[in-house]
Amino acid sequence: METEVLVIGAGPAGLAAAFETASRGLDVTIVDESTVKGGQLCQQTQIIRALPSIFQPMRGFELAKLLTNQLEDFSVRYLLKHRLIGLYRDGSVGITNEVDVFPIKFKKLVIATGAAENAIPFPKWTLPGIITIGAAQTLINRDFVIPGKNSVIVGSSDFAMDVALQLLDVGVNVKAIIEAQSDVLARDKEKVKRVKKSGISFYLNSSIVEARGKDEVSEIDIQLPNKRITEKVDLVCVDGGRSPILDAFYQLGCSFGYQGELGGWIPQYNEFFQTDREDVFLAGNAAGVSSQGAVIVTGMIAGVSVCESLRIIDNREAEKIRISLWRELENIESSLYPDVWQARINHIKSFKYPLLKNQFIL
Amino acid sequence: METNYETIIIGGGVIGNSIAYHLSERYKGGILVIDKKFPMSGTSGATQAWVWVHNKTPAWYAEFSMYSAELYSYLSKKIGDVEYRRTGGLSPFFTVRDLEKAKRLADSYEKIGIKIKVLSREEVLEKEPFINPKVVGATFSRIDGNVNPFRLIDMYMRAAKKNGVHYSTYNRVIDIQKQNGQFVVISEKTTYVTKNLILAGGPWSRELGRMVGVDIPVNQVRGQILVSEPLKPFLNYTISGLRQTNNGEVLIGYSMEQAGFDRSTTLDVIQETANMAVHYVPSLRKAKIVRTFSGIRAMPKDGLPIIGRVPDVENLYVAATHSGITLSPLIGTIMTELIVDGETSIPIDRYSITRFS
Amino acid sequence: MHIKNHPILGSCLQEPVTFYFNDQPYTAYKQQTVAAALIANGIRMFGLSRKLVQPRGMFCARGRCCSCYMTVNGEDHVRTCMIKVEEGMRVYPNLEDPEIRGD
Amino acid sequence: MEKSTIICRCEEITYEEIEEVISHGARTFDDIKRLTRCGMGPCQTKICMHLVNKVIHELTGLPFQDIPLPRLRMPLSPIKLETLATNSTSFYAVKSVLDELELEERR
Repeated sequence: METEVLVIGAGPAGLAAAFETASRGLDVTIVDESTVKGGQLCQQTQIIRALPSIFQPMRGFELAKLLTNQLEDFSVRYLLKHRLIGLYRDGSVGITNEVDVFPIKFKKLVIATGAAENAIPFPKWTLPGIITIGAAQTLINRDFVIPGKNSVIVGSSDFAMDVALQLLDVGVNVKAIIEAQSDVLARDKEKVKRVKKSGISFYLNSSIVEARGKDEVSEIDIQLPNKRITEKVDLVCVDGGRSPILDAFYQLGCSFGYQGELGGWIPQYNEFFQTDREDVFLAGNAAGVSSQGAVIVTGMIAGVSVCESLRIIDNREAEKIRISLWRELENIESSLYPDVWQARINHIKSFKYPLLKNQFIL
Repeated sequence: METNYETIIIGGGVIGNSIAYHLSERYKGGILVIDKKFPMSGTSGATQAWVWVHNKTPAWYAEFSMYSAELYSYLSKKIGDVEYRRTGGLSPFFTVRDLEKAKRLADSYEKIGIKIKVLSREEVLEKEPFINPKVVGATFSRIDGNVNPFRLIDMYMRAAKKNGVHYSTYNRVIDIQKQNGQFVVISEKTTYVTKNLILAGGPWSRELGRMVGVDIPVNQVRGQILVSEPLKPFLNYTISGLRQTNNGEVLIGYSMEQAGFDRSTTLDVIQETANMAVHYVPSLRKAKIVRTFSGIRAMPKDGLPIIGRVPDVENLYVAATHSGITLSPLIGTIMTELIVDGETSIPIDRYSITRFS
Repeated sequence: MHIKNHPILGSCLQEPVTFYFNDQPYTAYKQQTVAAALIANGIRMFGLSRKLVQPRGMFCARGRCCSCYMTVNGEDHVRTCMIKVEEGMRVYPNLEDPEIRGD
Repeated sequence: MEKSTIICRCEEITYEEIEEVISHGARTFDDIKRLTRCGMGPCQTKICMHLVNKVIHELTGLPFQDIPLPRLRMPLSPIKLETLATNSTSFYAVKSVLDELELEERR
């Protein structure tokens, strides 16, 4: 199979990149392992406010629908329930639907594989009932399943605040949010206030000592600053932050750098969201973990850059659009997450100085 | 930090570690192993780790391999469990033409006293019921087996360390000079001085040789391997092309490519290897592959080991070979004899580097 | 428990299906994954770990951790968080290494 | 960290086991992997990568940017062998023992 633009990942960044390219007449193929378009937005029921100026504030799943719908009129081929597994010698990528493996030749590749949640280990964290915070949200908002009756959340990011409220809304008792740091990590103070008001306790400077249970978790010991307590729970949601998913970049031989604020190791890329393999672009959380609005803008920048590299738009036009998109990115990102924005700038400056390269050369 | 040594071994792969360990049995102290990364990060950690005699030619090389295989059971007793299993080796074939070749192989081995049996289709299927029933026959050798390469090297290292061997890892050797009858080894971290120097650089042997002005004609060959999820034990033998580990995974692969030091995997070869697997063992079809990897093998120009003294450079030794896992116990033993006693219990003239000049 | 009336999304449950876990019938809804369908029915232990033989269940819900491995319609080691539940599906826990299957 | 805490869920490798091989000289995820099996299971380091790097960081003092990623490999997630296979039986890079024998004889 051949395509002009191959996008890996049908989340907000991939869809945005697809729109920029397909709407300018390019033939686009989108690959996603899931059965639906929209990626992690599909189960976001909270209202997302920090969005590119063309969008009104809306709920995550509505945004997913909008990003999908705007592609309807263009030449976009979806390969859902497909995933990338590797590379052929001639440079085409290997895609599978779990029945066959087939090559796709592309002119430009946009990798938008998103981020994955990190775990927080403690004794017996492998027990059933101990799941990631994202898994909990998926269960309630996508699968319409109550994951447990009595829960705690370990970790206190903005995302944890959203999910805490959503768990309460479907009738799960959230006993506490446990945070090892001395402060709540969430930046959206309004939201934190709402969580506090809802009656959920915040245990700061605290951590889980041990989970117990026979076939599944039934209680946990929590070390508070001054004492140790035991809580009866059947659900523990772990919020260990997120990190970019790098497998595809690694296979393609892209170089990497390290930016803790962007989630750790990330591919090297320049202001075009182009990696050091000139035919490989990237977008979204894979380029550094950020907010949904920022993720969409990065997809737009990558898409515009792809069009430019395929001479669909000229350099001046592309540069003009890119400058305004970068301004949008700065607005969205630096308002709530100035450190993320700063890390992104630093990362782009370090484009020519990767920390990890030639990963397959012995 | 100590910088003066009696013997320095460059290369912490299976050969370097075996030499270090065997040497440390004879004299304590004064031995250093230097590795540019960490043992197992190169060739020795990317292998199916067969202990394999079966199709080694010429016959005298097969004999040499056999001696090494024989040392394995004894080695496990000394350094600990390395998961060595003498399963027997089985090489299935699927054409009548190969049957003739198999018979010739068996004949030539008989002369040196290695027994290779040519099995009929029925005998193959009795020994290994999951082999493709379309099999025509197989060659079979009782002495073949496999080992866990990670355990092997870990155990060599631990035993060597216990005997006082020093290790310097993540320390690339930059240059080697000969001064006042001693070797000066300049590495990233520091400069060492040693009386004896052993080059055990595997695929990097050429590069190391250059530092002492010696041409060590070793090339690189890439092999790609598939790893399945652990399955209940179902394979009884080490089959040329695939084997089941103690832990249950099936390692699959028998590919050879010229790719220099590029250890990437390619779907072309991975899929070809998958084809081989389902051709050999059709009921593996549903098993899941969790990983692939690629190993860069050291391949001396003529395929045979390069072992022994380097003429004209006093106290310089080289040990570079393909099939390092199979040969490590023997090469460690022989090199120790050569360094400590000045002679070896079995002749190694044929493996001398002088054959290339 | 299934969420019949979601506070924001409303009544979204699609067509009900009957599936079997350890040969016992359970009800789930078409859009649910096998893992979610089991959790809705109070089944959270999906298998046992290989070495320490400890209970395991869904963890990441993203097809990454393989903690939700089960045997589905005769196929071993299926990531149950990644496939949809179907009418008549037969699901068994992942209790030991798969056996090779002659075919 | 409590020594018995599992770091690698798949292979059930504990903090203590990782600590031991770090004391033995292991410095990267891949060193630890080869010595302990950590990361060799079905998830192929997807869950434990960050946990292990954190342990390396804490025990050795190495900054995170000096602790490289583990080598990530195809097929990225488990795949059935029959999916990979194409049912062709002509081989180019893949050899058999008797193929090799031919090479020897030619030489």
